[in-house]
Amino acid sequence: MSEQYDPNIVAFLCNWCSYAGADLAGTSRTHYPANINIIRVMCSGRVNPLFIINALQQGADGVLVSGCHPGDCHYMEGNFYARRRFGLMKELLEYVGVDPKRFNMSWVSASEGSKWKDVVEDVVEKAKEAGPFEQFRRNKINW
Amino acid sequence: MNDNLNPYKPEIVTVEDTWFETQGDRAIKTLKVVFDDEEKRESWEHRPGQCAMIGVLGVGESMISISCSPTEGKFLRFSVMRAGKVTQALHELEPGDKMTVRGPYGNSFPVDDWKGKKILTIGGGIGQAPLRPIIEYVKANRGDYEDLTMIYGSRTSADLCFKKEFEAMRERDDVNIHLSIDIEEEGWPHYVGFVPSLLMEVNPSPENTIAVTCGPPVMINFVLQNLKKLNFADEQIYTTLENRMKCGFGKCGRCNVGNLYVCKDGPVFSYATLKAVPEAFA
Amino acid sequence: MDSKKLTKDKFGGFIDLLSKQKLYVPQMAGETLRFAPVDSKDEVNLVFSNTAVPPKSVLFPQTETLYEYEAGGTEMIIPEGPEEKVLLGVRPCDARALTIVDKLFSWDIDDPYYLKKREATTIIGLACQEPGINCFCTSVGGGPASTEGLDLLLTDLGEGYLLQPLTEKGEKLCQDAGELLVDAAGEDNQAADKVHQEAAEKIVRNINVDGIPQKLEDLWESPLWKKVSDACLGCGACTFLCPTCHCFDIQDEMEGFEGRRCRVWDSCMFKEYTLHTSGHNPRPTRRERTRNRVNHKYSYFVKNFGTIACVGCGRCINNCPVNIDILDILSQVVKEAL
Amino acid sequence: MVDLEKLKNVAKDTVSREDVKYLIGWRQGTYGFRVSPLFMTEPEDADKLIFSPLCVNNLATYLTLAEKLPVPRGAEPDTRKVALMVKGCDSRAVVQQLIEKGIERESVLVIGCPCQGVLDLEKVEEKFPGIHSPVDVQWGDDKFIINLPDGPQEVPREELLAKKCLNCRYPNPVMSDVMLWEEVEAWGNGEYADVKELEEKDSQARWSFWQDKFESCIRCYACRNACPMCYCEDCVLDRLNPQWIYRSNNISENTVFHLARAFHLVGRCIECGECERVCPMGLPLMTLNRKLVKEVRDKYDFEPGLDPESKPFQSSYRPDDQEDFIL
Amino acid sequence: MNNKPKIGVYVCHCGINIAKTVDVEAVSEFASRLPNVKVARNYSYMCSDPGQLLIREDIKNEGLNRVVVASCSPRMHEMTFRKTLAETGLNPYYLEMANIREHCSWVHEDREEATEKAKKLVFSAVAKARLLEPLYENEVEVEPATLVIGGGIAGIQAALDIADAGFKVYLVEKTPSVGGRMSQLDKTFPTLDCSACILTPKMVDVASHPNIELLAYSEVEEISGYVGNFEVKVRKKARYVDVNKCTGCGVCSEECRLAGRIPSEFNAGMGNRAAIYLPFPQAVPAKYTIDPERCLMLTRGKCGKGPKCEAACAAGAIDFNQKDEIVECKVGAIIVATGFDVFDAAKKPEYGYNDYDNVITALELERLVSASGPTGGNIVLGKGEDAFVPQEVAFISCVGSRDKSVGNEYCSRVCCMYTAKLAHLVKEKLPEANVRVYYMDVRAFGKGFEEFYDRVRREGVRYIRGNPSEIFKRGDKLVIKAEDTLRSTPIEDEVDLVVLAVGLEPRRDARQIIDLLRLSQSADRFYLEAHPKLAPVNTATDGVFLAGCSQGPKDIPDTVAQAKGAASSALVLLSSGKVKIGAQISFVNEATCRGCGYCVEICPYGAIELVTVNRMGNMVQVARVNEALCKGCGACSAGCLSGSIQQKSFMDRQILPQIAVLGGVK
Ligand SMILES: Cc1cc2nc3c(=O)[nH]c(=O)nc-3n(C[C@H](O)[C@H](O)[C@H](O)COP(=O)(O)OP(=O)(O)OC[C@H]3O[C@@H](n4cnc5c(N)ncnc54)[C@H](O)[C@@H]3O)c2cc1C
Ligand SMILES: Cc1cc2nc3c(=O)[nH]c(=O)nc-3n(C[C@H](O)[C@H](O)[C@H](O)COP(=O)(O)OP(=O)(O)OC[C@H]3O[C@@H](n4cnc5c(N)ncnc54)[C@H](O)[C@@H]3O)c2cc1C
Ligand code: SF4
Ligand code: SF4
Ligand code: SF4
Ligand code: SF4
Ligand code: SF4
Ligand code: SF4
Repeated sequence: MSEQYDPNIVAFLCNWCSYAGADLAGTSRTHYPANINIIRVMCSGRVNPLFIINALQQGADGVLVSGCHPGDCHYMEGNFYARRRFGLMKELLEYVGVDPKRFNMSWVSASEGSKWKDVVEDVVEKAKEAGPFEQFRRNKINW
Repeated sequence: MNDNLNPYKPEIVTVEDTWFETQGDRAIKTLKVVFDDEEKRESWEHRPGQCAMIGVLGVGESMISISCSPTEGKFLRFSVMRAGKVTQALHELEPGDKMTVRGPYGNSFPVDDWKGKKILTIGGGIGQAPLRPIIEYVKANRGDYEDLTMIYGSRTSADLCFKKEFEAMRERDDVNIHLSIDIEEEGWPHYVGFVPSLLMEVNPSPENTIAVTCGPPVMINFVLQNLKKLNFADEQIYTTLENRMKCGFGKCGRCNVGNLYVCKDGPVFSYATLKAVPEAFA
Repeated sequence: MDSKKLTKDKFGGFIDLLSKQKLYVPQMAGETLRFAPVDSKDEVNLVFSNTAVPPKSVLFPQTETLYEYEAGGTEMIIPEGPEEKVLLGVRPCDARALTIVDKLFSWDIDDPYYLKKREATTIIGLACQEPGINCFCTSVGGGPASTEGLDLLLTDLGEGYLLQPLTEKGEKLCQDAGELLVDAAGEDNQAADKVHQEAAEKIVRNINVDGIPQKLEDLWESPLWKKVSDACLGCGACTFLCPTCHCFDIQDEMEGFEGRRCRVWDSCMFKEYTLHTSGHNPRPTRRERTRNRVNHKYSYFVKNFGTIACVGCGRCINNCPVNIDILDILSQVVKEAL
Repeated sequence: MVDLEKLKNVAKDTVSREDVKYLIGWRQGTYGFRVSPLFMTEPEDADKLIFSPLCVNNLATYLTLAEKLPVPRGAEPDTRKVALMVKGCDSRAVVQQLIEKGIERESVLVIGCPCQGVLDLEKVEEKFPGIHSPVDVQWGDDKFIINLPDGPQEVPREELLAKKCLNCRYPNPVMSDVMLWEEVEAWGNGEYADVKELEEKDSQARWSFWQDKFESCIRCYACRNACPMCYCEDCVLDRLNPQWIYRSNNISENTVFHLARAFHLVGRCIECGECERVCPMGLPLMTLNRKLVKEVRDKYDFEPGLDPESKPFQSSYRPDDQEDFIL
Repeated sequence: MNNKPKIGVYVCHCGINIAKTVDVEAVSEFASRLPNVKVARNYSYMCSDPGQLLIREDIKNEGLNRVVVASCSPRMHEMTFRKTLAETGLNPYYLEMANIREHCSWVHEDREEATEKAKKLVFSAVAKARLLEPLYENEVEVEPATLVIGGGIAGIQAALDIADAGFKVYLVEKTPSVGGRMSQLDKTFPTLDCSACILTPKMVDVASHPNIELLAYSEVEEISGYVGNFEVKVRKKARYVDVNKCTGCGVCSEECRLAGRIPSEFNAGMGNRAAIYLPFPQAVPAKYTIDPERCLMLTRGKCGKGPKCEAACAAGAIDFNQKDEIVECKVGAIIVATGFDVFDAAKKPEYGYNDYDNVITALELERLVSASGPTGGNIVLGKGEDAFVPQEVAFISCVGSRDKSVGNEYCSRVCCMYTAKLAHLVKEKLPEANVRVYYMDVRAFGKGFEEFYDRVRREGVRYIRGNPSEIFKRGDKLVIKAEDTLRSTPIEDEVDLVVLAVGLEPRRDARQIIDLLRLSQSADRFYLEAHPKLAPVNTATDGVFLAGCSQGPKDIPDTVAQAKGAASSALVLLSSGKVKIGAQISFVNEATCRGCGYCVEICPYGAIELVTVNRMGNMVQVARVNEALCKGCGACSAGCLSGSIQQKSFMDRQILPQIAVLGGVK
């Protein structure tokens, strides 16, 4: 991959833990790569698994879903559903040959600002290794 | 490719004025538009009953009746009920916005053949849109026609399309207007009940009369039955049909009733023609 | 022009000649055979049976951009005109189908996208020698060596091909081939006739289409339609793969600010095909849809264009997962109407 | 062993019942090795019924495929039962439909047909090409007896067994109101050679495998329509607002269609193989679905379509579901 | 939504917090060119009064109908700006925020990079904003009454607090009397006050309080509705005694043919009662009850020549024809205080609880040492001739607690201290006895606990660290086999009495309440609180609170404290009289819903149910959301295959454009 390549990552964060954790990273002025673009949802359980495929289709090089640690979900169970859905979505994507480095899920609590930074760095690093996503990106080449 | 001969390529028009005819989930909004291309503005011709594919780039196109008569001026009017994706986008348009128009499509009401006759229109809901041009055409050529009677109904008074225009028309004494609503409402001075029953109430004479009806499929069916009861001959009855459409000129399939294509052979049909097509009343 | 002969050793040269334009031949795509542009000339091989997807996919592609635009813009850019193409190895039935589709696409208003491609395309047919088990072209006005819709017909004579130029395009091709071809001898022509006749004799399935349009009309309300459509899954395989089916949908697709309006294949066997947004559906069940499919081919098209819109390729029979067999339906129609 | 007499008698009795709308079974097709679903309303039709290695179709699809027409005011909707012949795999579809309330228990009458494995149509047509007249096929011990026009032929079972049957673990209906004959012994071990083979390839090779397939898909949606588990009134993949995928045919939209459909079938696909069978383009769709079947079974200890009382997989979780993939 | 979206974008400098790293000018310039954006501005502090004024003015003058604020986290100021919108009459949910501070300027250094990202985030917010829909917060009235389930000390305390505040309470107790476990205790650690002395007055208060309707010997049968509006059905079981007539004299019980032949639950089986009985002398209500499972009349239809109790009752209160009665009530809040069961010692067979009479549980010892107990407070074991007074007494702690092998990993929190208490009481009553305690650790964390533990040791109670592996009989004696782990020496200890300090477990019938209220269980199977730290008395179900040991083992002071907490939480609801229902909740498109019920199963709050609707003459099932119960997590919508259930403000069609933008549209 070229040095220039700057991966583009779409992240879905639950409002109560991970989004708050990312906020904390901000208030603590923790620096991390700018490749991550956050979409706020109320709960990781809200993240429709088709969002993942859609994000890849619409130009993301990597996707991250992040929620509360098991047992800490603001809505009690949402992250358990998310875990099951994404575990399988990951298997599926991997199986058709999408680099597993592109899809990540994390538990980040509201107090884990520094973990958030680590996660972002990790995810960006992985996406860099995987290179630009082209396999089924929707773009004019396909028209 | 010669773009001008490409029937899929629409013209750009500018929305000049818009207003809501009715409110609610399935609101009806009227859009008055003019062609950006001056040449097109001049050369455009349509007849009452024809329709056009209108659309928004990036959203899609829908077939909509041209709800004005060519006698009204160098503009087009469409009255659109919000139903799905395209009509939603059309509803978002405001004066100054651009949209696309191609057409005109379909046949038209043979209004010139009807000269010297009495005209009776029977409409329901948004079905009044294709009937409006007839009324306007007759009004513009009032001397050429005998009586003009209009029967029109909707569910509630709030769902009546073109209400203001009817009020204005009431001032004239050369148009007979009969309005109805389905459900009793306080302060409603006119008929309460379904359009087919109002038709029986009005009890028009078939003599030298052309009856034109448009509205929801059930209404049309009952109106046709009642017109027969009133002794209208098949040739005296006209209606317009509606079917899902994509191209507008007989290529994409789907709008056929039997071997007839609504977009080409219709949307205007005389009852005499339709009766021969079993699918029309399936 | 008289027939020519191409010996198999010159076949490579002939392909070179055709490759000056964009050349399409039947090739495997995934698990199935369909017309695709030739990347490497060595791939060209004409021994295959008929393609799963008919060659309409080249002239009337499954997805076709009508024009492109920018969101909020007013410019519509129509894609560049079509390239010159050659389709090699088209079956006579599929070529006949094109003449049927031509009628629709030039009906009152010309469809420039289709017609221009049609014009820019040379169609080289290959006479059938091994008809499929459900072929019935001979019942609907065609045959294994029918020439309608072709510019040039090839017949495999074993050691070489007999070339029958049928149109100016075909003749020009033969002229361009020059040295590669020799004039066909009388026995070559006879051999070809024999091949054609033998093939025709191999066709087993048939139907007498006389009077079917009228019979269909009479049977509009017959319980037959329910019976023959009960098992239909509404999958649309029969229509997507039919060489004469031509229905399409028009859709707007956006990629960021750039958009296009395109047309995509559609099928009358789908429930959405006629569904109004209001929820009303004039063809609410598979009964009405099946009836429409058969009527469209064997009645409406006949009324509007004077020809049956079926060429007897048998694809709908071969591909229907529940064995809905148009010949079976038609024979029931004949029986019922009696 | 298959007892056609009993089958016919049961069918006659069933369609004579007042509370039964029709019975769906199989009948010989119009040519060769084809069969067609038979919608039987009259006892006389019983003679058309067959049960043989040709009966590959999963008739459970029709339970949810029947269009519900508007019922005119004043009229009562027809709530009579539909009787249905099922093989083992088919019965799992019925159970799964019950689990997710696609149908009601009172609305079906399930006639169980223990099954010894059906034919792979493609293989048998390839082996015996060009046969016009309808062919009768029977089960023999470990073989198929194929009664061709010019005399019977015996073919070892493995040679012609349909892919879905090679590894069948539920040849006996898991649920039925009537069981037509004795149950057979299951032979499958639940391993999927095709999935395994693909798993062992590298990522690049896997993608090129699927790219090739997805590219050749014509998006006719036959796979979806034939699937007994795909019966949403209004499939999200058809919807215009929001529009998840465009209708145009290209690798991007096609791939997303297949991934989305496969994902919607997680913990629901009962491996009847209909999608793959009906695909006119020959896409190996079961190789995709079975991957998830396998994951769900091995990692989440769940199999769909076995117990009508069970909770749907997609709407349940276990606190100890695997999570080694989480950062 | 008829109007074309007209969006105003407001980019905040946040002093230099944002402006230092993000080129706010460039961002607002970029925003001004986005589709549907009518105005785009940047300003030093959007949240300040002048900042908000800017937005309000634009809404008025420019006719804006959507607002995007690009500033700090929405978790910080979403409320602020929603109010700003509302003040102009614009629906507050027409607001979308782009977090360009916490998620951008503060975490990225490169100005160019940060600016580009800020643009993207703003674009994403605009893409969503154009599809926002107006939402409305609903309010529902709160029924000014509370249901308390369980009449132990927790339930009693909660009921009294709420009743004292002037609200109606329905207190439902399953057994014939309130009091719960506490009424079975003799003294309470660490202060050793007499349990009955402090409890009885409260029990009496409950019975006589004008705001409390005591429904003893009753069970909740059905609960429907939602916060503020629960509808409850309570089954008042037949006592076969007319409580209005019964004077509590007790002659009936003495006369009963089965008198003294039925083990008394109250005495934990250490004493006996009749078929018509008062559980214990201080029982409230002080009314007799016939045990329907034992009474000869009720089980066999015949009792000698006629029921003796009936003959004996001067008040004529006995009524064998009495039927269960269903009481219906409406309440705004519910407190669950169903307490605990003690561990079933038989599950540790090595301790021989089932085999040896002189292996007893602590609860049984409580009854033995109690003055109101079967022995009048004398520690005597065995009956008649076999009666003896134990000399060597051993306690074994942690029986059924901290023990994975029986599925209880948790600490029961009270056993260490009640062991010390009981050891002390044994010592007090039998000063000659040798008392030892086999223990793993001693947990004496509470106020005065350590001191008490110290005192007991000083009184001569021996603490042996070791977990007995086996108890067997040798002659008259029980032998405890253990290892003293401090000394690493094996022990075989001969004793007369073994007391098992059984742990606390969830009620065996806990499921019943879970199903009624859709509560969850934590890993220890006690009811799960909404948040272990910040909402320890709340549950996931709004308006349902937990008190006492139903939530987890605790001692009486903690129980009372939690009961008061639950009471005050309920009072907050009741006294405000209204509850707000969130606006960003889910709704179902009934036209596409396939009625599969996935969402119903998924919803952690039981907010969705399947209902039958008429779809053009066909009766079909579709999901329906109860707006008062939905908390807007959206888990349902991600699980719905047909995309029919959507969460307002987070609909698929609102999120997809965000993905498109962030995915890389230029
Ligand atoms: C001849 C004719 C005249 C009409 N005149 C008017 C009119 O004056 N005013 C008015 O409000 N409506 C009129 N309609 C109906 C109008 O075309 C549909 O309501 C509209 O296409 C719905 O489009 P949508 O994109 O909003 O719905 P979506 O559900 O988002 O799109 C579905 C697509 O299906 C097609 N479609 C769906 N329903 C219909 C339908 N009933 N008719 C035709 N195509 C349909 C369209 O191509 C549409 O783009 C007319 C239809 C016909 C055929
Ligand atoms: C042997 C032993 C000794 C103890 N000694 C002490 C001590 O010295 N000091 C101390 O502070 N703590 C002590 N405790 C702890 C003390 O008993 C508890 O803290 C206290 O009883 C908890 O009260 P509660 O109201 O939560 O539960 P409980 O006392 O169990 O009361 C629950 C009530 O709810 C009723 N109920 C249950 N289910 C239902 C239903 N479905 N419907 C209606 N009613 C229902 C029950 O009948 C019961 O009346 C001791 C515990 C034990 C086991
Ligand atoms: S292929 Fe067969 S099942 Fe599919 S739509 Fe056609 S007739 Fe119906
Ligand atoms: S209708 Fe069937 S046989 Fe006829 S051309 Fe089409 S696919 Fe071929
Ligand atoms: S049946 Fe085959 S070709 Fe048709 S959509 Fe499915 S995979 Fe594609
Ligand atoms: S793909 Fe999904 S939405 Fe579509 S029909 Fe199947 S299950 Fe329903
Ligand atoms: S999950 Fe979706 S389809 Fe199923 S019941 Fe709920 S809303 Fe309806
Ligand atoms: S959003 Fe959450 S709380 Fe609301 S109905 Fe859906 S799952 Fe239940």
